[in-house]
Amino acid sequence: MARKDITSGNWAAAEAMRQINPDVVAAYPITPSTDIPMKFSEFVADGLVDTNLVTVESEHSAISACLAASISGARVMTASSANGVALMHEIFPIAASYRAPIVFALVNRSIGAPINIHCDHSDSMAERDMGWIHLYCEDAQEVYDSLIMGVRIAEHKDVLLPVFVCQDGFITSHCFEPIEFLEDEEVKNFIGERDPLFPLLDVDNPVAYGSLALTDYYFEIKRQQIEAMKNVRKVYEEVSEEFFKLTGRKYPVIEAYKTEDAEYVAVIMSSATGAVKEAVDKLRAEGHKVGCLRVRMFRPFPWQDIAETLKGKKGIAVLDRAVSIGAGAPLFTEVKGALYDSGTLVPTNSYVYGLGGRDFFVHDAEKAFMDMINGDFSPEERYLGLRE
Amino acid sequence: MKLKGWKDLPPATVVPAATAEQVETGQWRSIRPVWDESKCIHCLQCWIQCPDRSIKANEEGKVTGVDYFYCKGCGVCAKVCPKDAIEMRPESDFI
Amino acid sequence: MAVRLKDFTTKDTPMTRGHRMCPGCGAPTAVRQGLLAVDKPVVITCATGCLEVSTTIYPYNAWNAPFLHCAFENAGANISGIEAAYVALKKKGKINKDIKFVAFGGDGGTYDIGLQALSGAAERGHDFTYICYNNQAYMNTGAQRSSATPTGASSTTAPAGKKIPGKVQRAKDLTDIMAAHHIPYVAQTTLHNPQDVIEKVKKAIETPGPSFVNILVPCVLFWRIEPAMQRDICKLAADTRIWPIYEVINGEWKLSYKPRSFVPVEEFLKPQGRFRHLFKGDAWKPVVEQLQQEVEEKWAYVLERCKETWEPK
Amino acid sequence: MSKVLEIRWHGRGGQGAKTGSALLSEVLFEAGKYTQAFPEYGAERQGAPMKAYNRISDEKIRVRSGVLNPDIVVVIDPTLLDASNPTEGAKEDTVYVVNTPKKPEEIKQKLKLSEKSKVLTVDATKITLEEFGQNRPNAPILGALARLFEEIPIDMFLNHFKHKMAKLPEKVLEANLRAIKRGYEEVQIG
Repeated sequence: MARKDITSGNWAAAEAMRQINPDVVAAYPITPSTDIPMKFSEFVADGLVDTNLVTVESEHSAISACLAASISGARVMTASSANGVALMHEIFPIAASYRAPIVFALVNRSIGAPINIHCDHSDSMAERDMGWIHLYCEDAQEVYDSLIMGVRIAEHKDVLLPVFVCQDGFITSHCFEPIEFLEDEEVKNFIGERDPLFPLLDVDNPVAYGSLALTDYYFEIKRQQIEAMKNVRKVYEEVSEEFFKLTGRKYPVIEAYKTEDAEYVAVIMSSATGAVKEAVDKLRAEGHKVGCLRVRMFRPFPWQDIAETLKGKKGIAVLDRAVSIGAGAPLFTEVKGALYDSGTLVPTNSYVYGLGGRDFFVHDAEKAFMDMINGDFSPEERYLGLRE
Repeated sequence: MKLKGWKDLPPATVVPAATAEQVETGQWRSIRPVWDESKCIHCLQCWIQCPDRSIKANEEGKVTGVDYFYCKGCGVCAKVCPKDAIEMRPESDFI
Repeated sequence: MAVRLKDFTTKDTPMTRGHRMCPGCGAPTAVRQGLLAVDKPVVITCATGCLEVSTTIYPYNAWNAPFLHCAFENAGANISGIEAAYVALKKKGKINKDIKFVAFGGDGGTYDIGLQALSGAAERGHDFTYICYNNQAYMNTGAQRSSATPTGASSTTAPAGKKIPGKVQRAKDLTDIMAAHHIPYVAQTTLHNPQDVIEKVKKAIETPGPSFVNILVPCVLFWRIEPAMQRDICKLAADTRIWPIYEVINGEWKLSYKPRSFVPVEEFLKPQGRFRHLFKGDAWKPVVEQLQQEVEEKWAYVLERCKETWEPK
Repeated sequence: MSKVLEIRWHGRGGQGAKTGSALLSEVLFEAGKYTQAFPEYGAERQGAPMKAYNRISDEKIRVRSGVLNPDIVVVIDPTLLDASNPTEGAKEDTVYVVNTPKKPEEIKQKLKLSEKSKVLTVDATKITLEEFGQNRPNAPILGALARLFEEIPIDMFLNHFKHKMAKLPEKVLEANLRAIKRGYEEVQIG
């Protein structure tokens, strides 16, 4: 029986963690993800979980302890944001390379300077090539659901990779809204037990992790890791289908909203999607054929699905909550790359919005659509919600 | 040795235990410790101080010789020997 | 009870032969002596450094125990994570063995970049032993100074020049810092006497909770000594008291070694190429005097803590 | 587009605007609505002006931006009538709920509101000082707000508060419940 309640994105993440009951959580507080370890600490204090909570002295140690616990054979989770994520950077590719499944609740926040506590995707986008799976959530329900699915995906024998479950700082993390929770037993059955591949704690079959591999082997080891990421898609489909059967909630890797007959499509991720959908409905009521494409899975990047959905459109606007200063914004360049494979030249506009938590309104989304409808395309990056 | 392709490597960078025992570090040696059994009092100082575990000893706690497959020829064993039972001699003497 | 070497001649130890450390290096000797008398299975992690690099050249592995290397500054955090997983999995009945946890780090990975993670792990009280193999400089990258480098030593980032006599700062006293964490066991030793290393590390590993052992080991390249001098130079470190040998058990300090006679610090410095410039002419005489003064200060401090007196012959 | 009721709260850090907006959203959720409650965060600490928001709808709410054109404005501290800008972006028929000893007409005049606007005033500070000796105006404000959702009985508000704040000492909880009730009863509508 589903249980409905009002909760925030952060508390939803903490509740998922309570039900997942990981063996080890090593975490360090940073706004806006702090609620997650805080709430989880209450569960530990009240004896509601069996977890060994390691309250480390830095994010660098948090991810290091998570990696070590994960390859030891434990089920491991953590949370962080912004500078915390940046401090962990060194360890992210190592965790992926050691094939350490870690389920990471990442609460997106801008990276300074200037220092700012609000949302943009500059923290997680800086980690996009570190070998982790990236899922971007629109609301608290999706955060909760993705963390539970994340355990299964990350720990699958064909994958064994860490996963970021991203949500927008404050916008999603601190907004209280209705959520449907699974029963504890349902979560327990869905995720099952972890069956580690080469647990470090197996002292009878010792192995070494983290050798020095130079010109002779490094390339081959990386190629293996690439293969693991290629396997994610198949596993994701299986797990999300099973989750759909359990909950009735479906999470395709991309969410196409009224794109089928659309002439113009806006591509976006995370919490701002709702405003784009509102704009779609409003403009459709005025007779414009527009649609919205939300990218939920950013790594592995579902370029084929995107190319297929955007094929034959008259124009595409890609909205990024991050910049790649000196080059195209991250989502934009990926989508543009995918479009090349759709076989038609579709004019594209790149919009950057919402840096440092700058609010994104329905009228901002409308602006992006109206530019396309008016035939206003150019290669230059554009900005929504910015004062000139 | 033929290097393996990516499909033939164990995942996650792991390497099974003790594979380094195949590595003949004795090839690094330019001087060689030569053990004189008649002088040895089996105090095991050479055995315990060898950085490369190259002094052989048996279950009775007696030194039985030098393992030249691993010995890098550092000379620590000769230096710590209280009875001068180990002599360092150039490898060229043995070619 | 003193250990008898002959009891261990056929015992396997977690570090195998075939590693690629330099001939005469003190680090593998420290590892081997330290782990020799440990009976329980150990899981090992190691900070980036010579020991890690030279024992795990892919696809070779010179460890016969589970081994993890992750990065330079996080051995303390890694051992925390492994121990935390062990505690959790044991509670759930997924592991039934008694396992011990050991982290190794050089002075760079311990005194400097890894100090925070080590301090955090000690404060949190995980059950682990951290062993610093301290050769007093960053040797994996080629003899750069560390905070463990002694005054007057010439290193590649604090070289002895016409105006500056090598490192001008005093070495950090990490053993004292670790003792200030009020953990159950802290010790300092060197390769002057294998029994001492064997017993201290065994004690550290068998003590529940965090423990720390700081072992001064020679690096033939940086110290610029003959490889065969490994034991002799360590003996001089102990005899000149530049490296006092002691342990702190549950806050109680115990002196492990009292030199019989006064040996001036020069005796430790002179055989080493890294201090050679101090003895060319009289220009750097004050540096040697300063070092001697540092030795006396530290020695007096250790004697006081250990409630000991010293009357050299 | 679905019809979404939007609320903006003006409070000071520590006065309970965030909790108030969360409690309101929870009660409305229990009554079958879709809701959002979210505060606006700055670096300020206790006492600094802050805002919180609600959205309420019969359908799933998609938009997550701040509220620009509120249907209801809640002013939790009378000093914020001057210190913040409660009429910003408000519509002609926006409803104001203000903690003040003044009458609705006086507030209308002060804020230069149109004829179509509606103002509810309640002396929430006085009520909470009397009931539990602290200036914690959000309980009576919640009571006053209940007047705007007459389809939901005030008992639902009281029961929810009781359930949610079960950890409070019995005396404090009772005082709060009286404060909510008094807010509901003593509110002046104009």
